[in-house]
Amino acid sequence: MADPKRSLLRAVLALCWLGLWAVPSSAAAFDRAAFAQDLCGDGAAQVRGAEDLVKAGGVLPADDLAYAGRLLGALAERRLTCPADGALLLDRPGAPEGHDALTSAVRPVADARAPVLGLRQRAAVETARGVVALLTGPDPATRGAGLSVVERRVATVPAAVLDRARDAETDAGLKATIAGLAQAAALSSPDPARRRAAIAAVAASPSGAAEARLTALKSDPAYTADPAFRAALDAGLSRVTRAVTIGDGLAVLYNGLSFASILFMAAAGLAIIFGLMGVINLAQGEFIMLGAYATYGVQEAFRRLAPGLLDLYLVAAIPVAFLAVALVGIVVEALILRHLYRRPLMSLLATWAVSLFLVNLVRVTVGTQNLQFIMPAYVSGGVPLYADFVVTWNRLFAIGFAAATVVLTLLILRRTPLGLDIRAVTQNRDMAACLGLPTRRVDRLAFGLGSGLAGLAGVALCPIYSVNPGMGSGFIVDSFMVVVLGGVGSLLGTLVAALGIGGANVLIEPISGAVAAKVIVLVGIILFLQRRPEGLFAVRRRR
Amino acid sequence: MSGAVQTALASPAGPARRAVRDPLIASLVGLCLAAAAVLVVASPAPYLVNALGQLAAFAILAVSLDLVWGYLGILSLGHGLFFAIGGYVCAMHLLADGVAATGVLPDFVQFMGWKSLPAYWAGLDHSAYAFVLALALAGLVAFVFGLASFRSRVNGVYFSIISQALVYVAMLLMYRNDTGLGGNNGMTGFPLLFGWPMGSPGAITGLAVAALLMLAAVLAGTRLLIGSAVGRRMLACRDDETRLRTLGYSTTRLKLGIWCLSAMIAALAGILYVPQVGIINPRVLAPDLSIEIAVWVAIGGLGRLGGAVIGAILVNGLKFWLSAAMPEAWPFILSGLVLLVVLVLPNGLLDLVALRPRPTWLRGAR
Amino acid sequence: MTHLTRRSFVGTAALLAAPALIRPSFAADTVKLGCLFSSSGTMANLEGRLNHVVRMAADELNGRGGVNGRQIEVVTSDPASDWPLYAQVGRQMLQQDKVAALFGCWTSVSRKSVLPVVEQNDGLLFYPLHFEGDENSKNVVYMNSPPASSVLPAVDYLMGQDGVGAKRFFMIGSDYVWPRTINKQLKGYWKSKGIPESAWREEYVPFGFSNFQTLVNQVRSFASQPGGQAIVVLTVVGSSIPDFLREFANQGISATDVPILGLDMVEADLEGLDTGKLVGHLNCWAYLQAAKGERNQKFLADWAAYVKAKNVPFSADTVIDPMVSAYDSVHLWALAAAKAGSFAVPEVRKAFAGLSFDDPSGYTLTMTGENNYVSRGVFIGSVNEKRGFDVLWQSPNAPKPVPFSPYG
Amino acid sequence: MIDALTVAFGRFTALESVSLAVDAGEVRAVIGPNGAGKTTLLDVISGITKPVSGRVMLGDRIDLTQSSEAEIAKAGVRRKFQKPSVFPALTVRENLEIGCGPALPARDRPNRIASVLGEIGLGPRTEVLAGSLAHGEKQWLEIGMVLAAEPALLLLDEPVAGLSDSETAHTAALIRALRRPDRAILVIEHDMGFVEAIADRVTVLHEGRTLYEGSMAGARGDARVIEVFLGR
Repeated sequence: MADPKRSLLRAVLALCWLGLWAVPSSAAAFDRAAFAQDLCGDGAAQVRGAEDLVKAGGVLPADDLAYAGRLLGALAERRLTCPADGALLLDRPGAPEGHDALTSAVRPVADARAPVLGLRQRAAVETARGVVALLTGPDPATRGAGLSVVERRVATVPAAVLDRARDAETDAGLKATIAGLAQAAALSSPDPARRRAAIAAVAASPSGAAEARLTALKSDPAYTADPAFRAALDAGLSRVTRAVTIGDGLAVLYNGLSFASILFMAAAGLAIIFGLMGVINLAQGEFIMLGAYATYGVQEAFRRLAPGLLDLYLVAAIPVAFLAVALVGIVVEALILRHLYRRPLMSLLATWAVSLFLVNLVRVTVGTQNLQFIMPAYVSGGVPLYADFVVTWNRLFAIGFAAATVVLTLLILRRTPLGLDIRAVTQNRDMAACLGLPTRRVDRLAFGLGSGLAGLAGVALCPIYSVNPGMGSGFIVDSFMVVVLGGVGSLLGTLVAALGIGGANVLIEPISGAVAAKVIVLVGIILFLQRRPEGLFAVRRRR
Repeated sequence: MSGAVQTALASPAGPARRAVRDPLIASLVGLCLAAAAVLVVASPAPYLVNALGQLAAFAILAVSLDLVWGYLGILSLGHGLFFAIGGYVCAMHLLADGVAATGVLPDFVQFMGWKSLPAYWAGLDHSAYAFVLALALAGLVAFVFGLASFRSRVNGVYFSIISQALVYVAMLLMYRNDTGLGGNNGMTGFPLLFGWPMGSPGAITGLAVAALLMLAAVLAGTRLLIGSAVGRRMLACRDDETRLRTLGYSTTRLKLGIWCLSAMIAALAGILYVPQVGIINPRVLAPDLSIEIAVWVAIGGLGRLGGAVIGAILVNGLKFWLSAAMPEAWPFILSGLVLLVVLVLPNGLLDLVALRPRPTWLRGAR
Repeated sequence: MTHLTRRSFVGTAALLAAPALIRPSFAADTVKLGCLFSSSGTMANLEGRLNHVVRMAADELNGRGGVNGRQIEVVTSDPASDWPLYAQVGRQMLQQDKVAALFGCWTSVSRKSVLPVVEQNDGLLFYPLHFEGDENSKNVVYMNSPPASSVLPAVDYLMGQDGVGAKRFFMIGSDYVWPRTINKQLKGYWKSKGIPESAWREEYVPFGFSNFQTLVNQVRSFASQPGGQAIVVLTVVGSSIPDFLREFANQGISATDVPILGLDMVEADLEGLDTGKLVGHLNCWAYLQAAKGERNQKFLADWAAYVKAKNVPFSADTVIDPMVSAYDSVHLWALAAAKAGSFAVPEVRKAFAGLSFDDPSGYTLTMTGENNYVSRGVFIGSVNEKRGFDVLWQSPNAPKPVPFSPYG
Repeated sequence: MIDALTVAFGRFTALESVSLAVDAGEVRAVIGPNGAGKTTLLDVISGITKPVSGRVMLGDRIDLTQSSEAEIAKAGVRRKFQKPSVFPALTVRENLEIGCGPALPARDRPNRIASVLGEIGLGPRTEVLAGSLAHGEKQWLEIGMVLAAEPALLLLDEPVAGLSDSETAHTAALIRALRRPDRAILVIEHDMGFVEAIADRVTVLHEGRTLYEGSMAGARGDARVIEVFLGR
């Protein structure tokens, strides 16, 4: 099935390969219909079409590239359908009619096939789209996005594409990056100087992949033959290795910190309710769940009332979740726990019943499925910071959230009249009552504060975990361990314990696996508490 | 910040009624014996027999918790661990026995790629050894944990929380496939019970009768204990441990002894439970189940052995019935029942029966 | 006996008798089918749907006049994701309600829990999930595929030229028998293809695990090692699936870098995720919602109508493989009962041989009578932007199931 | 007997270098305003609180700061708590039986219990649950419990707090009757009239330090004592 038009294209490509720049690019070199046919063909044809485009990317005229880009985009987004003759571009997937790829004429989508991309095809299409974006993108952002795709698959992109992009680039930053990439692409160049420059260029953006690429060069004959090459490679490799090690260390630190902030958020409310009031609130996990559902409620309200501000719903949910869950907590306190302050073990059972009730109430009223959250840009994705260390926004959100919670809670407890009242009542209830403090009201507010903090935890967890009625049950043992280990009544102790447990888990996990890590940490805490029941930071007191 | 915590450390204001002169226990013991006799004579539907046998096992478990919680003021949220030890050893016995009889290795052993049962299973096909091992193991674990806790005076809610962590750790461990006892799937497919095919009416009735007789024995035994001088010290320790210590008693030893005894009774319940349901898996180690045991005790009547039995039978009987009859309503009924008991009937459902008026000192407590 | 004792005796007797009292008495013109799916607890979100599907299938059959002249009555329950309770309720349904067949269980452990009960009572359990295989009870109908006939084709596809030419494998699973069995069989399969042991890694996490940062870091560094294209074979279950996918996407690894083959991943796991960054990851089942054909269109429409009419608390436009498997199993049972002209389990079992049913997937399900396995087709799905799966590949026919794997 | 005792709770120092010697046969009263450290002193002697430094010697050999509560009790030290600490779930007789201590053989108990019952005057209420006794009766029962073990050192923490005048007089008589040559009694009390009625010597504590030691009459004359305590 040799297609003469494609043979011609191949010939042009071959010429390009040889670096014969003199050949003028012409419209005849790129057959739009054949390209469309390729994309509508089977998997092999799709790959061929995309790869051929990439190879020709150095010389094709911009309008051909733009045409190819439209088709490729439509294919990736399932907006390309293939009737028997040609290809149709749809405005949205599943639309009843589309524009003919070649003539732009509007035609109905009847009896058309919508090809699904396999992984190999998807990779090829992605690369081709990246090349098109890099070469024809109207603004630096688009071209930058294209560049980052090309960067990931630089091995499949010919030097001509990079050279053309570098020469055409107007943005200085992008231009430098492309130049570096072009330089790095020359790792197997016959020119020793270019090769050494390529090594340096690869080493300049260290990653695990870069390390693997450089390590592979150690078996190159030049490594033994050429001392300069050897020195360059050794230097580059040690630089990359060091950077990767540092990056991995940062990742461990970040993972530990993010796990610790989740633990802290889950435990902070408990530190107030259990630490200051002595109530074992087994419904704390469910309060977290309610916080997450309140967040969902805010999202839905925004969707209905202010769709334009939808991205801000997470921020708006902070006070809503706090107040809503605090209210639930106050109701629980007023109806149930108020009667049980002298019977802590009974309050434990009562809160267990409350948790059972809340889980099932949500299950029956909202359903058991995971809630659908829209993830605004500030909590989805991440940015590679150094080597392989990626800062993921959702975890950073949680870390920031936890930090803010620490500060705010300490301020409330130490600097506000309510905090003073809470501390007075919890230290000496009778004396506080004698001094005219409304102890009942203070209890209620303190419980509300602790519940509200659980609600905040629910907001912080939305971008990280799946939200469903059962999500709270996983937190209860861990958060009690945090509070007790930290020392009852000490919010700072809770913080330190969360950091310690989070860090220990993350450090042990790669060595022993996730299960054993958790077991080891918990056993450690149990042993410690049996030696020192008052925890890390409790004051010695009369017993 | 010490006020609230001191409240938390105080012993539970449990009821102080004297179980010793309690006609309830005698009646329950009689009822168990009568029920066992009825099972043998009338042989009702196997499903009912089996359900009754399971309820008896749960009742034993509830009594074991009531012994430490109601009479010693120690709320264990980890009693599922001892129940599971009994259950696991019993399951190992049944499987080892099956291997000895049929020569077919259990599927999880085949899955682990082992050619025979591991060495530590040696002798488990002997019932007496397995029985002693189950109780001894539960006692030993309880002893080590109790010694560490009671010596450093871990009390009240702290003990509850730490025991909950203990059972949680055990659950994580047993869920690990590499731990070697069937992982998540646990152990199942027991072929024989003393030579009878498992699930035959004879085996089912035998198990239920054994469970009922054991319940009667446990009730009678614990009643004797409660009525003795040791029982009086337990109540004293529950209400004021410091006082008892300053009178020259080693409360650590007292608590440790009762704690180990309670663990062994819980293991006994596990031994009786597993052959009746035909499966053991780490789910019994879930912290929730251990809390539920406390719920049975509280609903029936804390500090009353008879209350524990009634609570366990009532809650589990309702659960068996409602999870088929009114699946949606069961969790709401259970939570409502707990709140009702905690708020209105501090002595559990036995308050409704009002065997005798509440002591005056209890009315004062809020 | 004292007054009190009498009272508690009466109470206990009433309690024990109660289950029999509250159920409608056995009517001559109905036949009962029992469901063992949890509507509360950890499995509720998945299993809960299946109760309704069984009801829907029964309604369909009743509309056609029932089976053998009897109307079907579906008895549901809530074992509350509590494994021993499955056995308990199953025993009750077989002995008290005299159900003709049970439809139930999702997890392996719940099946293992019910297995002795159906064997002792000679009942029939239709099990709608794909599972670890290596089991063949005459009392269980295995509606879905054991690994050798579903997972291996999918892995083959990924290793082949149509897939990504995968050479290296990172296996991440929940720590229990299904993932471990799959991985064991995969390793045996790779060994038989001469792939060295250094080409794979195996990690297990506890149930409900959600902190996948460290593991995703490890996947990244595994993938950057030389030796060829790496893929992730994901056998975590439940809430771990969306949590893993989220972390994977957030760390910027796309399907074209390292594809994930999520063996337990269904549409319901993508609820609540932004799948834009997950496009291209794969799953593999005997049915996908995107399956072509009128039978599937009708099934989807029927389900949506049923959800609306009965106010079912699940999504009207999400259909997952086990739902179809449960639907199929009711029809298979009805076909067998009609063929046998009886509801007695031994008769029905004999009638399985040679049975066939055209199910929504587009394939024709068949049973041979050699075992209680059902031949199903194989689909490989690819995650799309709309929280669903596109059909990437499907087997030309329904391969014969292999209960016992030849690979380890 | 008590030597340079210092006790601290966190940053708060409850006792600072307190020294005190109580002789056998003596009734010693420790008085002082709230927070002076009186109850802490008893806590240290009975082993409930461990001091930062210092020793509490019983006789020549036993350092109570190194012993557990049960060991201290076995050595013959008994304490009556400020809040009446009886076991509410047990009857009066059972309370006294436990009060006899683990060492006393069972056959000797009935006699001991009978004699104590006579001393504290609760004979008619033997089978009543301690939880339902009146406040004064609880105080006496607790004194009975600590007496049942025939202690060598008796620590009484505010034995007449909350009692009526007639009950106080009854208690004072009871304590005077308890004096024996081989027994030391240490009483903490606010009620000056009561202290004067029972004590041989008094020790005045103030803010964790010893302010005065000597006769009650001397204390009434001491300027510093008057200033911090009596003179208000």
